[in-house]
Amino acid sequence: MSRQEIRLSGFGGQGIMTAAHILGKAAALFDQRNVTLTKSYGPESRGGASSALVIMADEDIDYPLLTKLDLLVTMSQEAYTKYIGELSSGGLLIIDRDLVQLDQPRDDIEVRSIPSTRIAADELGRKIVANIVMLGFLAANTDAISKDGLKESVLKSIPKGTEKLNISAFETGYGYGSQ
Amino acid sequence: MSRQEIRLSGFGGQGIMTAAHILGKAAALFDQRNVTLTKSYGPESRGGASSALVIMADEDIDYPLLTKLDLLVTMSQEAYTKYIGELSSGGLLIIDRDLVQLDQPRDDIEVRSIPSTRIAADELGRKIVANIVMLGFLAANTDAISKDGLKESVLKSIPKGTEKLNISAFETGYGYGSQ
Amino acid sequence: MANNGILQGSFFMDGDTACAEGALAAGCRFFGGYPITPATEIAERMVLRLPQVDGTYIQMEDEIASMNAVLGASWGGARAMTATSGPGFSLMMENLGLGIMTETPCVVVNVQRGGPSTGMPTLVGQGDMMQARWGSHGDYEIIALAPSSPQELFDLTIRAFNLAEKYRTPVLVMTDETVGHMSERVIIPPPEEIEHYPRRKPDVPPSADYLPYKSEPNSVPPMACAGDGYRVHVTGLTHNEKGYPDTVNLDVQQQMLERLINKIQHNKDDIIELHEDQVEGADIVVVAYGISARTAARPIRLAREMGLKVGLLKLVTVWPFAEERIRELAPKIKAFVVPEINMGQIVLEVERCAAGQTETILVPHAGGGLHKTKDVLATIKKFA
Amino acid sequence: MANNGILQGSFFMDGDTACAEGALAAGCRFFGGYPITPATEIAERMVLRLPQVDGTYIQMEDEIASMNAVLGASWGGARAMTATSGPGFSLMMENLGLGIMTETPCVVVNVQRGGPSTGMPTLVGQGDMMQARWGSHGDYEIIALAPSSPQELFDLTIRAFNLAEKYRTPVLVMTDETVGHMSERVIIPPPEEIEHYPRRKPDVPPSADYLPYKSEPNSVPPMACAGDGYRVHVTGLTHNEKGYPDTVNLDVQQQMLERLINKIQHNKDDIIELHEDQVEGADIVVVAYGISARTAARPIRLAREMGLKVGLLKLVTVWPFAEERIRELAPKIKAFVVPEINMGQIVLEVERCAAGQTETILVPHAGGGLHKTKDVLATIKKFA
Amino acid sequence: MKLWRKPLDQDRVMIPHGEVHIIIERCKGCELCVTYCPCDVLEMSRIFNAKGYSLPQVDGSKDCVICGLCEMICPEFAIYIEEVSHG
Amino acid sequence: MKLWRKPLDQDRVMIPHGEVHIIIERCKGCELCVTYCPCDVLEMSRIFNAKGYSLPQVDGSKDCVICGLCEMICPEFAIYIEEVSHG
Amino acid sequence: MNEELSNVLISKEHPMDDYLREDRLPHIWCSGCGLGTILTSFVSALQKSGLDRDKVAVVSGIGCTGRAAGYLYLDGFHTTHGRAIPFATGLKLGNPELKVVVISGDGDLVAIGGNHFIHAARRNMDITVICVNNFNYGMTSGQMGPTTPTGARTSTSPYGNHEPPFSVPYLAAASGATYVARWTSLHIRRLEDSILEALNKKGFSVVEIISPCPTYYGKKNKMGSALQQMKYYHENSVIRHGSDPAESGIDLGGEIVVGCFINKDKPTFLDSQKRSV
Amino acid sequence: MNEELSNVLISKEHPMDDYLREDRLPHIWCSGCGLGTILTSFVSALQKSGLDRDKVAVVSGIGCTGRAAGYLYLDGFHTTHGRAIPFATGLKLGNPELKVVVISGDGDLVAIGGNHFIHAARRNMDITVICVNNFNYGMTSGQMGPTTPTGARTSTSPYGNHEPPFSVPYLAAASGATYVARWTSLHIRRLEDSILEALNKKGFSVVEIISPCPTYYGKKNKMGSALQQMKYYHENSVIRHGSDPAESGIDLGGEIVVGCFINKDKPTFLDSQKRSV
Ligand SMILES: Cc1ncc(C[n+]2csc(CCOP(=O)(O)OP(=O)(O)O)c2C)c(N)n1
Ligand SMILES: Cc1ncc(C[n+]2csc(CCOP(=O)(O)OP(=O)(O)O)c2C)c(N)n1
Ligand code: SF4
Ligand code: SF4
Ligand code: SF4
Ligand code: SF4
Ligand code: SF4
Ligand code: SF4
Ligand SMILES: [Mg+2]
Ligand SMILES: [Mg+2]
Repeated sequence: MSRQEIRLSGFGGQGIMTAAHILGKAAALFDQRNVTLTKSYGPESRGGASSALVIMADEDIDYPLLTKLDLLVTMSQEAYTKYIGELSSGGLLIIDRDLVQLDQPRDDIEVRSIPSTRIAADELGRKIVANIVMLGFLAANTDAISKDGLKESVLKSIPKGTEKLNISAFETGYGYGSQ
Repeated sequence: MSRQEIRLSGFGGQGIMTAAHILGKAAALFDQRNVTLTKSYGPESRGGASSALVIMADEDIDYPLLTKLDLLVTMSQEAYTKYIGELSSGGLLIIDRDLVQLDQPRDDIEVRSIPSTRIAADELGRKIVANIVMLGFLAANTDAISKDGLKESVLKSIPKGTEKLNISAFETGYGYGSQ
Repeated sequence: MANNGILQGSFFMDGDTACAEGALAAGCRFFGGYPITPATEIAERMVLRLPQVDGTYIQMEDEIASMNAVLGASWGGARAMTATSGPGFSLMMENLGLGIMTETPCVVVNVQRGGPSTGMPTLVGQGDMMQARWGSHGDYEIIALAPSSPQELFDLTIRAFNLAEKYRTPVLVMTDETVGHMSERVIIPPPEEIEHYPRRKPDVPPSADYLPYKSEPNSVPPMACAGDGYRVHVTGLTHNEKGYPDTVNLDVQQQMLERLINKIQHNKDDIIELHEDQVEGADIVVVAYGISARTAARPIRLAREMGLKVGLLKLVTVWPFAEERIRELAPKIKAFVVPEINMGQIVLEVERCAAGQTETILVPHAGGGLHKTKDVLATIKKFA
Repeated sequence: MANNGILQGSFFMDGDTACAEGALAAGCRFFGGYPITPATEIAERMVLRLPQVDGTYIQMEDEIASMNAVLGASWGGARAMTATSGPGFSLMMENLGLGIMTETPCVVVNVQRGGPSTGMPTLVGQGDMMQARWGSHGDYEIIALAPSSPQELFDLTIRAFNLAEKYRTPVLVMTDETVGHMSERVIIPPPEEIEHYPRRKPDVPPSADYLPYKSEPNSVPPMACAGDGYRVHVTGLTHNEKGYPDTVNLDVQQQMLERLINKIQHNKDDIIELHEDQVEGADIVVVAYGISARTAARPIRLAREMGLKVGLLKLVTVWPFAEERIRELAPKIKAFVVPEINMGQIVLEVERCAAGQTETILVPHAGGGLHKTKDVLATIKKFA
Repeated sequence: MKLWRKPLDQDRVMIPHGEVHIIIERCKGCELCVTYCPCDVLEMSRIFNAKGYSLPQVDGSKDCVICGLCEMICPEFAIYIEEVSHG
Repeated sequence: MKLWRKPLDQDRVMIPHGEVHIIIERCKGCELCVTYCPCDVLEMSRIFNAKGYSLPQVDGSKDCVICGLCEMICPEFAIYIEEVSHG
Repeated sequence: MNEELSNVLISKEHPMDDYLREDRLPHIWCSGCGLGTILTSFVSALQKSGLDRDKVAVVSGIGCTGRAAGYLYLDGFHTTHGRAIPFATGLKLGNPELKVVVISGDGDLVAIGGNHFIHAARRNMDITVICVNNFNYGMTSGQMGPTTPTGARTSTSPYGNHEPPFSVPYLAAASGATYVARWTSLHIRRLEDSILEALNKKGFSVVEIISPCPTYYGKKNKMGSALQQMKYYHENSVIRHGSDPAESGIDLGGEIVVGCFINKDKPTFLDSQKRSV
Repeated sequence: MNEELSNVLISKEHPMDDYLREDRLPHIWCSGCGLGTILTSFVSALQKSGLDRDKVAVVSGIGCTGRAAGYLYLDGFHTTHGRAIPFATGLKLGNPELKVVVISGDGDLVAIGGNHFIHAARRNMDITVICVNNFNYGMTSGQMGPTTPTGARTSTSPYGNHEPPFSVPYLAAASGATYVARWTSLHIRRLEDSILEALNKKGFSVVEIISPCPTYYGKKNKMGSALQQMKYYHENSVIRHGSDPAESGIDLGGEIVVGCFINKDKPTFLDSQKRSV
């Protein structure tokens, strides 16, 4: 499988960076692919938009930044507005449906949506795992990453004692995506 | 008159630098010659040897350091030892005879001596004008500098209120040299 | 983690973290620093990890203090490092000079950001490359390495420590925000596979025979540290072989300075590491370093696909400069193309060494981002 | 002394004193410094003299503070200066960059001594010439002048102030211990003969129309100072035309940086001052600056007496470098001979611009003294 | 999530002694004004601005006494009071 | 000016309780030892060293009580006392 | 989406905008950060001071607090990290007509900038310094610094800070400052008064303001929301005007002594310089 | 030339030579400078301390005092101007077995090096600092500095210094030092005792020594000979152990309070670091 570029985006506090790291780690260490993760730093890393780009490839990754965005995951309106234009034709857009209004409709892309924050808050009781829910949903919607690798990566990346919560978040997201 | 090089030397506190400055100023401003004065700085400017080189010429002075020493004035044994080797053949050596023992006799140079410190202390009552006595003596012993210019320069370079003392020091030295 | 506290295996980590882990693997046991974007993560990793290997972290009051603490720690016997970015690097310049003059092994990492001045703190730049060579007053030679990925940042940090010991001198790791903040797979080999150049201690017992600044041509004298019993004297003044100040003797100055310079200049073969890719037979040689060597790979690939003969000469060691190799290549090619995230720094050296034998073309970038593939490609095409 | 407190007439004074008097004659009314050999005499003169012309002297706690105080004073409306030597110059590097970035006119004098590090504090060196160009992090251009005598130090200090105002930038006077400590005749012309380039104030009233960092190509925007009513905002961050930080916009960075560079690069004709002596038709051109240009005069004279065709190209302005002139001369001559009191700095630029069209030969000196006539002469003879 | 829509009608706020003005784009929903209003005049709404911060509003049953505290405490220069003559 | 010449004979200093030793090259003639010797044992001589500093000597009429002060106060490590058994 | 804010007027401008570069708002500070409130207090004090706004210049270093100079519609200088005070010194001496105010962070002023702080205090330089102490380096993501209380966690004191902190008022006092006060960002009225006093003081005046950094320091030390952190500081402070600055150290969880500690008259740098020549 | 010294033995070696790099003597200090005597006191204290000489390192900055490290036959580091303390900090942390002593001048330690001084004191870094205060910058020919008394003349205060000086003990105390004393160079016995105490103290200990610089400061201020200047300081000093460091300022011509002002125990940097992890 050749180069794939995935952007995860949202706002500060949603765990976008963590999710990106888990994703990158899954691909690099479990799927054994070449992976480059870069983060967008604002003038300062406080509040506002948060975004990371995960590039996965079987060959070496020379150019480490965006060349052609295949998949955009976004969990905020601001990020959606900022990045939707980057998504290439035929690309996939994944959104948190409660947080993003598709006010720039495109018919050359596919869209999947999930109320990940609501699920995290209402079903799982912890809003902060919305990012993991989203990762599960992502796994269900792309071949770019193996479900097992991603799950493994989630487990290896979270604080001790939160395994159950996170795995159930992941599976909930995955289940939602496989419906 | 072509390039002349004069070194004044002694130890810290004898006013060697002041004397050199007066000499340089006399040649530059009163005799209207080109003059370059450089000082030797030790690792630190406290105690020890003190020395300055005055170069006077009618043409431009390109190389500002020693090329051929014409005249060495020295008021300490240490400085004598250090610089006597520099004096060119046919050069003139002027010493304070109480402070310098000529333990490296040379027959290719001329020597004039004066007990300038003793004169300053005993005849003039102020040891610190030994340097001015020496300047007077210097004026009497060389054509490199005009007596009037040097005297003028002394007057322009000393603290107010000490004119009489300094002029008499100068004249005493000059007189001693003209005997 | 191996039981000595050093990581081992495959990791997904950012460049800054890899740098810290490289330092630890190289035996670094002292870090003195002051936070600055985008180098802070190195310090943050070190403060967590050093206690696990019996090392010491101290956050100093500024970068001047950091640089001095590193020199002190090195004389205390520790492998020591600091990490900073442009503004802090500028502040270190005086005492980097002290490190060079006193021949103190240590590593200084500069995670370059956009400049000048406070500039673009969170974005990439390569604007401190000439400063690395010339930023401190007076004459000296320096070793500077430029990694292109977290793995290389890990590897070159280790190499930096070894070069520092071998040549008794501060070594610079000139990385940048992109490499520092980018995460990739980093493989940490088992300890026995990690090169370790130990500090060379005197081979004579404490006595007058030990000359800490002994002046054999190109030589690097062994180093007795404080507490070793040699009662060394170390000064930033011009000094003789004993290390005693002698600030009015021109011969002492010349001997000292020549050795300081020659120990690096005359060992360039050992110090300079170049990665060459299809350089032989190329019409165009792209000369690049750090992240720019990596972004250049793409336009080079595209150019080759168009049938152009393009080679890549990657300067892993930027200083001392690969003068001989450039001179050798110049008459054989049509142009050197030099993409840098600055307005032209290393390109000046390339141009000098090309000596009019070929064109030398800069592809500048004012900073804050990487070169666009098309910009480098266009230049290659123009001169091929 | 003229009744405005400025000296007039012929004086016998050392270079440091001449520098201070030049500053005063140029309208300098603020000096912030920290003592260091061999620049201290400038401060000592300023503290005596400034009160006589209603100016302010302050001895700061270090050179970092000195540099910043100078920048602040300039924004307060004063012509401001500091003077230092190698170690202090290194400490100023970060905030010299702030001055460049914020386009703050001021003058920094470096009375060079033997380096690196504390080196030879009381003896001459020319080892900070590349640092003058590259010592601060990030990209920039700088103006640096190099005097060869107390008279020139006086004259060039005045010129430095005028260039600083004209190009809104710090200007360096790169002198050395020999010139600083040597006494010669210095002629101070009457005030009306002294060039005075006044600070260019905005020609619009306080309003949004005034853009303190307006980006017209190669332009130098006028400067409103604090208290002028324009309520300027000044930052070392990458900034737009208003002076507001914009640290993520690459276009802003590029525009800003290009203007900073071009305002100097594109005005080289105005800035660069060269003194040429028998350069046309020469076989050998000696390229030198500062005290070395002066010591070179003697071997050149001797060589000419031997019938050799030797010219002297004296770089009064060292930075920006006289690239075009070197390129022009290279194909016409047998060699450039470059005596420097360092191990090879400006010679690298000469070599680069010679582009292989002729030989470029360094006559190095480790510092602490001047070149011996015979060393320079031997090199000239060898290549003539 | 609710996004704010349009300004209130002028006449709807003639009742209190002080009129509360909000600059929507600036507010970061920190709740300082709400917390420290001595008369509990303010409350957090369920309305968000474009950056996703929820905004304060006035509890119609309370009267603003123009103590100025909300204005002084707001870190964003996002709220201020204007006195109105009794309608 | 007098330059120092040769060491004293050993036997000439057997009288005092403490023997005064001088390192001639180091002394800078500061007179601290002379000034602070509590027993006025020391005095400045008219003898100068090579650098032109005049040197201290012992007033033969006084006895050094080995208080150690001169040794402690000398800035040049140029003077010290050795105890001698009564001769 | 159909709801609207109740009983408020929607506006675009704020009465203080005249003092602000409103084209740069909203500012970059985090929601709930104490800095915004402090800026309000400053503007308010400035309004009351009667100072000619064209003759007031603000100088900042680098840091979150350091952005203050960039939001005020005054002559503003955003210098380098730690160097606000020497820049301000030059500015004041370059144009003594100016009222020069330094607004900067604890790290800027007493970590890297500590030397300038004590020397300007010693000289009794004619400037006002507002030091916002949030117990960490906010701008670089919350590292420990010289004001971090012993035991506190930050990104570079993951095991709890083992260094003792400075007391800013004590340091200022020992160095010679003529006016030294401390408040928290929630003491809005008293803070405003204190800033006003400082602005009107001749010589080196210092107001330290304890301020929450909810994003880093608050989070790492589990202080709850921004609001809770701000409240905590306020509630744990005790006003002790005139108390000995030596007694003003801040322990983790301990009381925070606030008030005006020093307010004395002595010749300023400019006064004594004038007198000396 | 025919005379010889009376009743003295001519020697080539001194009992303290073992502690000195005697191949570098005579030192560069001026005749009558207080520095030599201070070095003697230091050697004497060191001899009594029982410290293993191979484990004692001396660090100096640049200045006349800064040459001290170069005359002691110990591991010696002559660093850059102002940076002795951070270098010493690294040295101590690089090898905690060492006893690290900083000997440097007032300018070095509290002008350019002031920040390092207060931060090391704050951290209670395990080093001893001997600060020789000669009220000016001797090495660069006698400029004013932050310890120069108001009114004193120096080469950069030709009209009389118009700045107030720091009190080194007060600054040390306010920053957190555990041992703070001041003596003059003529208090040879007490000074030796005090240095000994400082050497044996855990944590940051400071001994300030008022010392004549006859060549510059003494001359400019018409204090007579070196001897007279030294005597003057000694005679104008009053011993007040335990007195408030805030009361230790030095006025031109006024009394010089000496004694041990602070001697307390608190965890050192290394202790508390060890404890924290
Ligand atoms: C020379 C230099 N070193 C380090 C930095 C990085 N830096 C920027 S702000 C800052 C600290 C900010 O802390 P503080 O002054 O307390 O301000 P705050 O952000 O907490 O308001 C640091 C270390 C820099 N910009 N320049
Ligand atoms: C960075 C730097 N600035 C300035 C100097 C010049 N300098 C050398 S020693 C000194 C001051 C010495 O004063 P102090 O520390 O009091 O020592 P003293 O000579 O009085 O013993 C100065 C300013 C320097 N060497 N380095
Ligand atoms: S002005 Fe006072 S009473 Fe009115 S809303 Fe604001 S805080 Fe409440
Ligand atoms: S205080 Fe200001 S920012 Fe905070 S909620 Fe109220 S209006 Fe919004
Ligand atoms: S030891 Fe005491 S008594 Fe003896 S000479 Fe020395 S000072 Fe005098
Ligand atoms: S104290 Fe020492 S240096 Fe001074 S006179 Fe006595 S022996 Fe000589
Ligand atoms: S990081 Fe902390 S100090 Fe900075 S703006 Fe955010 S809350 Fe405020
Ligand atoms: S200049 Fe002053 S401090 Fe330096 S050695 Fe001489 S007397 Fe001592
Ligand atoms: Mg802070
Ligand atoms: Mg001193």
